[in-house]
Amino acid sequence: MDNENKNKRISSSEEKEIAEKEALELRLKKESANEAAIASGDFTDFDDELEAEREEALKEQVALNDKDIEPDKDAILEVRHLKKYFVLKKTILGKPISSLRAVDDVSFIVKPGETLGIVGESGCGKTTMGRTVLKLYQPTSGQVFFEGVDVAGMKEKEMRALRTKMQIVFQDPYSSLPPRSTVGDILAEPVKVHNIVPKNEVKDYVLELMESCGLRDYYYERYPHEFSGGQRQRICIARALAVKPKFIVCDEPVSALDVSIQAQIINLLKKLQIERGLTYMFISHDLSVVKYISDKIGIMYLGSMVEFGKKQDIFSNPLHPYTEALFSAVPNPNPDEKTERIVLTGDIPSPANPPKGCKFHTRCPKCMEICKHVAPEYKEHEDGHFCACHLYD
Amino acid sequence: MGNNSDEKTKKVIDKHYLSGKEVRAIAKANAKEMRRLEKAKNRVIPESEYVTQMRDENNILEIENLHSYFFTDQGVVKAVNGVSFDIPLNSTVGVVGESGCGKSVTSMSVMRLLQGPSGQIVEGSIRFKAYDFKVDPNGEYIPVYVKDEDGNVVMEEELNEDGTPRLLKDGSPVLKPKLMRDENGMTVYEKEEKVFDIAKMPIKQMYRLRGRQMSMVFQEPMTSLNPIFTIGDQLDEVTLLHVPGATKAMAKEHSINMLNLVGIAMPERVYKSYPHELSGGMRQRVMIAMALAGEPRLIIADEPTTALDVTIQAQILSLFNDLKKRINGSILLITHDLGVIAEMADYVVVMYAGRIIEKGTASEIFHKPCHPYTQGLQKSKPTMTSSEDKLFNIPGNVPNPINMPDHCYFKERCGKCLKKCSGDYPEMVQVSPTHFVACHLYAEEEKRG
Amino acid sequence: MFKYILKRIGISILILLGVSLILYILLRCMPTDFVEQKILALYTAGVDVSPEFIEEMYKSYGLNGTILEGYFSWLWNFVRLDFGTSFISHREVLSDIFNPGRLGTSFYVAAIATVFEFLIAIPLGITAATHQYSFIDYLVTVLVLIGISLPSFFFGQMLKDLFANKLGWFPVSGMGDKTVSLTGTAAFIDYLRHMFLPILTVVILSIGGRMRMTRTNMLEVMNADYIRTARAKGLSEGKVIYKHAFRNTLIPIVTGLAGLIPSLFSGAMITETVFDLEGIGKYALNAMTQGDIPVIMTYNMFLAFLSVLGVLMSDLMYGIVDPRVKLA
Amino acid sequence: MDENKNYNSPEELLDANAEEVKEDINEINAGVDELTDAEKPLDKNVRLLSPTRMVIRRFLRSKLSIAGLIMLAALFLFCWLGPIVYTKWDETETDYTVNADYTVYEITAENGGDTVMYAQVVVSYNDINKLAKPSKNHLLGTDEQGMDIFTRLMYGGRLSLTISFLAVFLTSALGIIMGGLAGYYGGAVDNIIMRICDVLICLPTLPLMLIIGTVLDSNEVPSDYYIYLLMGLLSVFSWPGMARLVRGQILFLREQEYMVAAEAMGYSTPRKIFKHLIPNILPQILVSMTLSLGSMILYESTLSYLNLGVRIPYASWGTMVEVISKRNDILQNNFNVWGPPGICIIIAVLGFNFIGDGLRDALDPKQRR
Repeated sequence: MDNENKNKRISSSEEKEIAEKEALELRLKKESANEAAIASGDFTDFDDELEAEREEALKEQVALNDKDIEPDKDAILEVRHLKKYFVLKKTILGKPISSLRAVDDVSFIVKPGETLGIVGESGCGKTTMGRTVLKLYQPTSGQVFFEGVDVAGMKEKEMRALRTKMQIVFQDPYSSLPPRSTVGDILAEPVKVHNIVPKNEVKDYVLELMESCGLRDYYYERYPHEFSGGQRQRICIARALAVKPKFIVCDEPVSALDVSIQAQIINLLKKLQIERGLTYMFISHDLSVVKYISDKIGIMYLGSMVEFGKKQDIFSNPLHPYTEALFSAVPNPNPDEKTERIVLTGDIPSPANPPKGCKFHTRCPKCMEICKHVAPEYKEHEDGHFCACHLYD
Repeated sequence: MGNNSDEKTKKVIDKHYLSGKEVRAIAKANAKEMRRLEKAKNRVIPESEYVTQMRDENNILEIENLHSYFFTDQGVVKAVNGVSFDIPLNSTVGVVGESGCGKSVTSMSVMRLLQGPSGQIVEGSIRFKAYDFKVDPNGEYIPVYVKDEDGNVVMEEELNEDGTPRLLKDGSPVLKPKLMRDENGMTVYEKEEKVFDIAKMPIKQMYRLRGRQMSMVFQEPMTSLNPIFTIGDQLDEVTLLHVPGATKAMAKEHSINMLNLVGIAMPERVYKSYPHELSGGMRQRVMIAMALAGEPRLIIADEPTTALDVTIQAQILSLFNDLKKRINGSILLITHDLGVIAEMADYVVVMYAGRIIEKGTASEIFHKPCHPYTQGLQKSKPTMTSSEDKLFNIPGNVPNPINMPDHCYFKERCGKCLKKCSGDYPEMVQVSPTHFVACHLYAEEEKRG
Repeated sequence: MFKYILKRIGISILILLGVSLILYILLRCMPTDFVEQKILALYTAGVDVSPEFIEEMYKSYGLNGTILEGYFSWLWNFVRLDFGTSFISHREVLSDIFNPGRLGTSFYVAAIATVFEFLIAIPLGITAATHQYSFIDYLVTVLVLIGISLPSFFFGQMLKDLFANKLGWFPVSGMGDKTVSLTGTAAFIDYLRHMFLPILTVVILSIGGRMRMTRTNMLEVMNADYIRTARAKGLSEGKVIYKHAFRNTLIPIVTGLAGLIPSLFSGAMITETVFDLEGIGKYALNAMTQGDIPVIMTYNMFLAFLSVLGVLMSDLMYGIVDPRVKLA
Repeated sequence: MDENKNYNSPEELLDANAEEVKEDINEINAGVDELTDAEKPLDKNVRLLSPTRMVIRRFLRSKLSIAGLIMLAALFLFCWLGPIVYTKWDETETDYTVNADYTVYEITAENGGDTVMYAQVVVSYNDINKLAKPSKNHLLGTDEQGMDIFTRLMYGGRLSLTISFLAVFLTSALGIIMGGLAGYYGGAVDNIIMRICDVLICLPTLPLMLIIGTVLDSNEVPSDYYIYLLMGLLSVFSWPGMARLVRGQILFLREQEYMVAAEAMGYSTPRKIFKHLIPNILPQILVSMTLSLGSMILYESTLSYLNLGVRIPYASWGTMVEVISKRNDILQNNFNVWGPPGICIIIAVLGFNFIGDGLRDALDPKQRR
């Protein structure tokens, strides 16, 4: 009996080995078949899952390789292979089953005094990225260097001191101010907490700050609900400036505002940038606004950066079909100029379940066979002009 | 920290806030006014009191001196304060303005959808040319009968349930007038053109106009559909309500046609789904289908693309432009986006703080804006083609329309102020046959020239 | 769906274990000789309690071991549906509590009261919501607040005093006229006459909460965008309210129905005592004031089971009634 | 202005326009970023309600809130000032005036064929003045023990109200701490606390209190602080409601951008909780506390009615009503014994409910009117 059992066990482990070997062989075969398919352009027997796995492994490898490279000395912010996944479902033990890839392997550099514009539609992960860069969300992986220091791995206590250097202005001027504090309290609190100025100068400092943001001194004792959206946004900007930051993430600061007020806020931001030497990351869905304020522009789609470059390059020579479509989607305020526009078909896919291959292929007017299976590589095409599209392979 | 300065700010605040006495006075006055208006809304009056004539036969809607107020604790908000404009037949009129300018309240007033009791139409008239079923004194629709060349009504045999002709006792068949039927086999009823003054109509009469004569597409597609009914149910409802004698099957067919019309790829599937299963763009298409289902003569689109993404907005705009050619009706488009207006509208109305400050054809407004506000608005919008270093901006804030001054509301923000601007509110001045502006700059000119 | 239910049942069992642990610890807070005394007191009062019974009692409740030991021995008995024997009636608790007559009385009172509660509260709540700030709304609000402010014992006694003692329209207490033997319809009418006041008490006390819930829900729905859409379609106000708004309000009402399971079977302790109805509530109250431990434990576990069941059922109902909710 | 000029083509018009625009920009941009005084008048024109006045205004709009305030004010004055002014009787003082009960029996007797009626009067002397009808001496009469009901009403009120306040504060404190922990920290802490909540919510309150009553009885807790202990234990079991409210609010507020802003400001955790979260959930807590004051009074009186609360000779409203559960004759004949305490309970609960309802409406941010 015992012997038999033993035999069985041995044979089963042998079988296992053989099975593993076979699987490996099959895998290698498939991999080479995939490679051949990519080379030939015939995707009939393409194994999408394997390709996805391969790409994932490749990404990790690249991130690992880049990990020890010294951060750019000239940059105020350097983001490397930043990922932020939100777990949607997990097992009882807390192991994630499915997750939403809000930011999926994004890298870029911002130099001091510049404005980086981030453009994308809802669900593209632009807001998540803004918050992850500030470590308001803990990044899933990747590095964020702020003035050469990796913020991503920092402890909360260390981070608290660094918060004075990087600030954020939110989209909704209504929910971003505490309803039960006066404007004075809102602006004075950070100054007091971080000891920006001596205690007896706090009020003067705040009043000065208010003036530079276009707020009247008698607003000091008023409550946020008494103000219009534009004035609230000025308060938000003043609050962000109160701790004398170097870098501000502007998360759609003007999209909830009226046109005439939008212009005021944009001009204010520009004025403050010159006066205080600020660096902005300006997140918006409105291309015309981004174009107006930015030096560099990054365009995001479903968590990935699809194009990145200097403003002039992007506007004069948009590479990615999505960028082109975005440009032409902006309504033209000239009734006599009816331009033919590229209307993208279909809806934005859910970021929880993005399409295989190139994420944009479901809506792309220039979609090719390879796009449906292989994700394009994000690479530099011209000097400082990055793009992820098979059209330029 | 000077005590003195603290006290000063305190005083300013006290003046800034309303006192308890004032608040009570406001509340009392409001309650009285609201009660009166609510009563007027529900009273029963003969049709003659709200049937009128159009000023111009080419218009489908004429708004004249409309005042819609909100009675709040802080005072009466004059959201719409003397607005007049026309919507010509088969055209698109765009109303543009910033938040709080009263553009949405205007559209809600046209539909009589203001949330009572605080929101009320106080004054003015909204004349709408309806083309509706004629009713006999019993309130029944009058069917159309088939007539021969001589104009006599054609008679036909009445049938029994089994399909055999019904016979009189003497063996001769029972005759009845032959009903006119359309291609679906539906009875055709007589229709007539009638002009209603919507502002004076009892609210119950509005049921005849809403959905059938005028319909609305709202800003928020995510919340504007009832979450517990399927898309099909909600679409069918319109047909069943407005087509006399419609059956469930016909309604379904019609609904699916409508879904096809608004460019939904799989209408059968969408028909069966619930709103939460669709994306924002799809829901807005469904809303448009619903607005079209009753074949109305006027569609009011209240910021139909504001809540959507740029690429989806482009889809919806091109859908609207496509529909404009296909449907037989006018569109009233409300938006804050000049670009959207430029793409869609034939005529443009610019509103500011509850009043119209400029109106004219689209090209007049875009190429020859007269009012400093319109000019400023256009210049402050960064465009894809412009490349100025500094964006133009209008200083100051959009005023809160409580206790408005008598002079021009834009005066405080205007860079071209005249002495006169501190005087009365400027009258509408005609600068071209179709172009009007409310600004003292042009009143001067008119006198001079 | 099936997995979801299994998971929920698992959680429910955990909750019940927690409840039982708390109850058992409370029980053990009594000094052991207290139990002895209680039983002896009953013995001297003429209740037939044998020493063997005391012995059995100690064993089944583990009163002589450590708390944990005791808990598990009690739990083991409980799981086997061996609830022990009542001190007072000296009968099996299982048959004593779940006596059809007892459970039935409580159930009838609660069920009839619930039907009336819904029939009155929902229309009134809707009317109040659709006529917000009107006189009706005001009146309903006042009635609601009065209803939830009444102490049941006082209100029950007041009704009894007024309708039974003073006016003599209804019998003072009890389940039926014991002086005469009635049959058929007459007996039924007599039964109804006895039940009227208790039911009235329960209805008036519970109607307020239901009305308020309906009103709040309805108000929320009436302010929703899709109600405006329905109006814009040309639906009459009645259809807007009763088709579009009411259907949405119905969701919490229907799921709330499942939450009523506990109150249907648990009996109204105070009301039953005031009107001297032989229901489960009165029985339990009696047991509790006399320290009848087996009955107390079983009754409380029964209630906990019912409320866990109620929560589970109402969550399941959500999945059925509301198309937006997917149970997973 | 050149509005009447004729343009040959749209381009020309556009160009002309563009130039004009440039001029305007220069013209108007001068002084744009500085504060223009232009803004002032319109801004000043609009006078708003201060936040406090807005709440007060909404609160006082409802006549019910005012009614509630008056009811409670009267009750508090009665209970706390009353015993100071009206000192004729003490809480536990028995009226030992001997009083006589006259009972008249009719006796019929046969007297030579005639039926004659006699009246027999039986005089029985009570050594205490019990169940006296209202009189000058006893404004609301006396109870079974011959104690003055009016006086006991005042003392009972003190006790009932005090106990309820204490219980509500204890419940709320527990609820806020537990809910705050669960909401702020989330994860495992949240999970454990919420499961405890589930368990406690499944415990039937009234039966549970009865068991606790039995336990306290068995441990021979002195009746002086018996009720305090009982209500304290009630609080221990009834905090989940408050905890769920606080947790929900915190979860909601945490998503609000101003809390993200506080995080971005690098504030410490205590500052975030106590300066930013708690003040913003205080209104909801206040409403819930007011409403639960009402239900606590109901609980206290119910427990007292079930003979679990305040023990005689001490008074509480519930205890004072309790007599009638055993004596149908008192229920029938002596409304002055059980009516007034019952009415006091109703007034107190109603008062708190009126105020709570008014506060809820006043603090509801969704209310627009």
